[in-house]
Amino acid sequence: MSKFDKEQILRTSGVNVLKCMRCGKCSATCPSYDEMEYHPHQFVYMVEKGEIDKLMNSPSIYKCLSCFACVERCPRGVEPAKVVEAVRLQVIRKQGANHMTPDDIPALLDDDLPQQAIVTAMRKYSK
Amino acid sequence: MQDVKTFKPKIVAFCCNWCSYAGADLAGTNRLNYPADVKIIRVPCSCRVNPMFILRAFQRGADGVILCGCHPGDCHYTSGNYYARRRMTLLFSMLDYLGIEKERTRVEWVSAAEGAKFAATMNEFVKTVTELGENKRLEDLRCKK
Amino acid sequence: MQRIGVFVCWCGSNIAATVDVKAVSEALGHEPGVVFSTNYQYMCSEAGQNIIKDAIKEHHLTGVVICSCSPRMHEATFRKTVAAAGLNSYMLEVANIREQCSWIHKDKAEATEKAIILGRAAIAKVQLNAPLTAGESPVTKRALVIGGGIAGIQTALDIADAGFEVDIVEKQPTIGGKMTQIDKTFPTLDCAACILTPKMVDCAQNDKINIYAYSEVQEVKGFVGNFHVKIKKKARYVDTTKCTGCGECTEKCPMKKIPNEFNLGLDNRRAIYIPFAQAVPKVATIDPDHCNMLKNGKCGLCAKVCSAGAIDYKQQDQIVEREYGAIVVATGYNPIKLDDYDEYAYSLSKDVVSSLEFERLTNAAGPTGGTLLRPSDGKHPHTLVFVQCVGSRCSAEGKGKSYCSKICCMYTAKHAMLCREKYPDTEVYVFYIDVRSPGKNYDEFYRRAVEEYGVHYIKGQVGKVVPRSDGKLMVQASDLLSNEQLHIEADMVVLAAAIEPDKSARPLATMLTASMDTNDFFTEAHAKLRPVESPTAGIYLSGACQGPKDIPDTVAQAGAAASKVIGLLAKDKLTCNPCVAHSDEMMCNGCSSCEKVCPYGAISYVDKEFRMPNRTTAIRRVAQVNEAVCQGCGACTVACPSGAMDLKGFSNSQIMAEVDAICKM
Amino acid sequence: MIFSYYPGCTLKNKAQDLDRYARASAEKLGVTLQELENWQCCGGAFSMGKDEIASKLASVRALNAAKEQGQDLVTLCSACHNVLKQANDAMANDAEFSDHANNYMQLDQPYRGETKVIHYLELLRDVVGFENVKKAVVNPLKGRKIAAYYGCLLLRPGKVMQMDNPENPRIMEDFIRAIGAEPVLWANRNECCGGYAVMEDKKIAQKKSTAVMENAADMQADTLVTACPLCLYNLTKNASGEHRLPVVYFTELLAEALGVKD
Repeated sequence: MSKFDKEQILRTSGVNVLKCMRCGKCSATCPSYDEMEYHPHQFVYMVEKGEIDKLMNSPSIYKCLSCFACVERCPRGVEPAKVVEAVRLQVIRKQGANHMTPDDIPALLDDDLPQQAIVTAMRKYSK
Repeated sequence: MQDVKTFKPKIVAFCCNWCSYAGADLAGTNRLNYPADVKIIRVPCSCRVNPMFILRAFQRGADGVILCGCHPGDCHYTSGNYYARRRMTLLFSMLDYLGIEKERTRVEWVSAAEGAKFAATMNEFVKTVTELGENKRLEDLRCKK
Repeated sequence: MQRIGVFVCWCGSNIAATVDVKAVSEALGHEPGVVFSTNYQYMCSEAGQNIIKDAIKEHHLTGVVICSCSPRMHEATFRKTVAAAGLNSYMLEVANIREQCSWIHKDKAEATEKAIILGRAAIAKVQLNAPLTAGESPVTKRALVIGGGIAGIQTALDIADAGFEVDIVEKQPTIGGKMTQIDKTFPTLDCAACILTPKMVDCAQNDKINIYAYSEVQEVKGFVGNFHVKIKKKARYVDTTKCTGCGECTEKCPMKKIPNEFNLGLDNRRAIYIPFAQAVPKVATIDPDHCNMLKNGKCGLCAKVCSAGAIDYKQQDQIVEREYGAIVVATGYNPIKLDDYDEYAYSLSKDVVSSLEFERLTNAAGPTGGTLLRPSDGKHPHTLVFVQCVGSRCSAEGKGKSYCSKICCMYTAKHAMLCREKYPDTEVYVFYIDVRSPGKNYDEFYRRAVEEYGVHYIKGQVGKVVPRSDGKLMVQASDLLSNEQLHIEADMVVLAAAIEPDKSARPLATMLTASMDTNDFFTEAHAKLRPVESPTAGIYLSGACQGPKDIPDTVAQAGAAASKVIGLLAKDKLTCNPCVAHSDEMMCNGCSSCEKVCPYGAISYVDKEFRMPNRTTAIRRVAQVNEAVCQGCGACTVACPSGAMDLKGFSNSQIMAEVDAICKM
Repeated sequence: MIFSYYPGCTLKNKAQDLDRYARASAEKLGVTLQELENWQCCGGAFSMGKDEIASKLASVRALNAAKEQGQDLVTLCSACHNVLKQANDAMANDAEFSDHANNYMQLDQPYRGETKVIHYLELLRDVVGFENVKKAVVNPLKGRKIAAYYGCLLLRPGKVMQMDNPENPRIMEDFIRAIGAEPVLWANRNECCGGYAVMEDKKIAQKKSTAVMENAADMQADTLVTACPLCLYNLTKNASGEHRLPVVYFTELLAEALGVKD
């Protein structure tokens, strides 16, 4: 199961996790670090080791802001954000695994909330 | 045309001693694969390559000929690669006129430090020539075994 | 018909594992002209060479083909071998079945087939080889060293010590290079100036050494033993023979706000300046970009105060032409620009500095007199964060350098240690990816920083530095071992910027026709066995122009380069490359096509009398090659319309024979 | 000068000011913005999955529409710009994705990333020129100290966006100078505001927006400008703490300086 997941994640993300030199700059720059159980550098390392289940079951996958700071600042061009996204896609692509549904939206609205926030969240959290 | 899968092209690569031949050596040192169809002839400089050599290769049944030299400005003999570039431009346009696909000939600049580029160039060239198939137009049938 | 011997080398398993060497020697043994064929484990070994020598004698061989590693590796070795057996050393061809066959192919049958074809091509070529005799050329017994840093200085001193004349060309107004800017040196912590400035003085006082400071190499012609070089001495607007270096002018010059390069812009200098007190030569230089007199014709104050009358506003650049036998490149390095790494806020805060700037801030001759003060407010910093690998070890497609800059781990340990030693009230953090300290007493040095000086080494990187209006720098970093994101309130951040070759190296390499790697470091002739020679004969490499190096390595390499130069200059004559152009006078029609393409001017024309039919004679103009000047590129051979010009060792018929052999599969 | 223009969903709704002032200013500067017909929402975020096809097609359609018009495409909302630019890059450089998308869309001519996508700021810098913006200013914002907030979407990934140096940008600072104000330099100008995560976890949006706001205020700015409706929302609604600077769209200040703010 895990082996298939790893391959799928590598394919979806297009990331070569072997390029990582374990400097930790992704996690140093991550704005969501404190919110995450597994941090960007761990995503890269755990995918390399094939520990996909732990990542898939972690709320960390919904904490990435897709701000690309880790992608921009990684000296090795590893693009950790793409790994996080690929793990999340692996989860939410499964039937009934949406993290957010349209029914959740009304409760989150306020007068100023831009549409952009809603469509982005739906794109990130559901299929 | 022969089956693309079994067709093994004959490819002659002229490499200058200072940059490209050393680049080919570096590709070897780094164990970077490219097809065995490529056979290298060492020349002191890309400007040593007489257009005659290339015509001779095609006449004798080569399917592709590639000439590698130092990058422009980096020639060991200062300006040899510029001569080579000009001569080959003329030769290739003549070959084009004769109906030889221009993809069968190529000039590439590979430095002594570019083993990876050498291997990548050869892989790509062999692929291109393999897709073109056998060179029949210039081959001298008397040379055929 | 030649009597050819074929020798196939196994190279241990390097060749034999993928090429069936026995099959190769068997197959090549049946080629026309081949009278002997064998294979052996290591042809280059003494036993292997003896096999070749014995076979030459026993079988009366006239030509030898060796199927082995690249001719760039052992052609010279085997040439000596065949010569020792009495054969002309150019009756040898090497088929490259290692680098260009066994190492790149996996399929044994395929590799074996290719090896046989390469062998056949070499046999076809050697059939047409003719004995060649190398000419000789004289050696100019003077060396040129380009770059006057510690590398150039050491090389020049060692060459001069052996009794040869040597010139140093340095583009800055003084020799000394980067080492003059450094405060202390690892791992012994001796003061850089104390060990460098005596060497600078030695250079100045040595009558074998001539220093062209504030000068640049403009043109290089010629070849090993006989280089002809044009050096541009830039106008200093100061007569160096009169200037006493008293410094009166630099006190009085009214242009005060010019960033001082020597202190990396951390303070200012005047338009007329002496870089630092121990400069060699210690003479003033006027910066033409900022001098009012030179720009607008107004001022002239320095001329008024100069009691030696050394100021000369009309001075012009001067071109000096000199002959050299050998050239040493010692162009050194620079830290990279930090513009692309502004997540560390280098452009936003003066208190984020590069390591070299930090070096000036702790140097007694620096802008703060050696007291560590923050550049922004001149206050004493309490918390310092050092960031390693800024721009080093990056992926090749990104913005940084793909190599390790090698010196940063050690100088950072030094900086951190010195901080703690001089200011025990400071907290010092070093963020590292790996601490690389292989070198004599290096790891011990780094451990002392941790164990004795209490420097906090943290495995992780800094991701962002946010300067605050109160002068604090908010450092956000990862601590990988405790799996935490750290937030440190720092007073200074020091970036260990990657180092890169000096920008002058690339155009110089073009002038010297010396090769460089993709990072613009000079390439050595052999990565292991000829580390201080360029593949271009007569060009030697000293110091960081060849790759990142610390001072001990640089000095060692500088000495090695000097010894190679001495070895060359000690010879009276050099053996030339006999593979030079040759014109068949009977075929030459004197058209001058070859002369026009020759980059060396090796071709001239003579009027020669030829016998014609019916006992008449005629005078014809024919090309002649000066074999001592010809470098054997072959440009003329292709330009020649009548086919009169050919290249020895790479003749038209030889190359055609190779083509035929390869195509005949 | 006529450009195709992609406003995006938020500019038709909560961020009408961003759009309105941009159009008025463009007109003043002699640039015509032609809104694409039948544009669809870009989806707010570019799906980083290489095998995600459908979610990127709306962007590709917009890009292709501009190509058919023969015009460069101007964007304004940071998110739309980011998504369109990344989609365009994938169409040009990711052959597998590009083939799939083209197969799916069955266009007359395959689309391979031919359209040039420029942000409104790039329009000002590269087409109009900040010098000419400066000349057109009738009401320079003298004495204002303005902090440019880039956020993450305008600059990253730098390889694709290619608007400016992603770590040391100056395009907005130059813009601020052009309209007569003084730019404030500050480090958090390219740090995230919390973005869409506000939907999932308000705390993080509060934390991140506060850090951004505090840094701008600390560096003595009086106003923050942005090109992103979501940044504006997070900074105005979710930044807490004592410092609460006004956050406005850069086009509003432009219109003000050009004298076209109604």
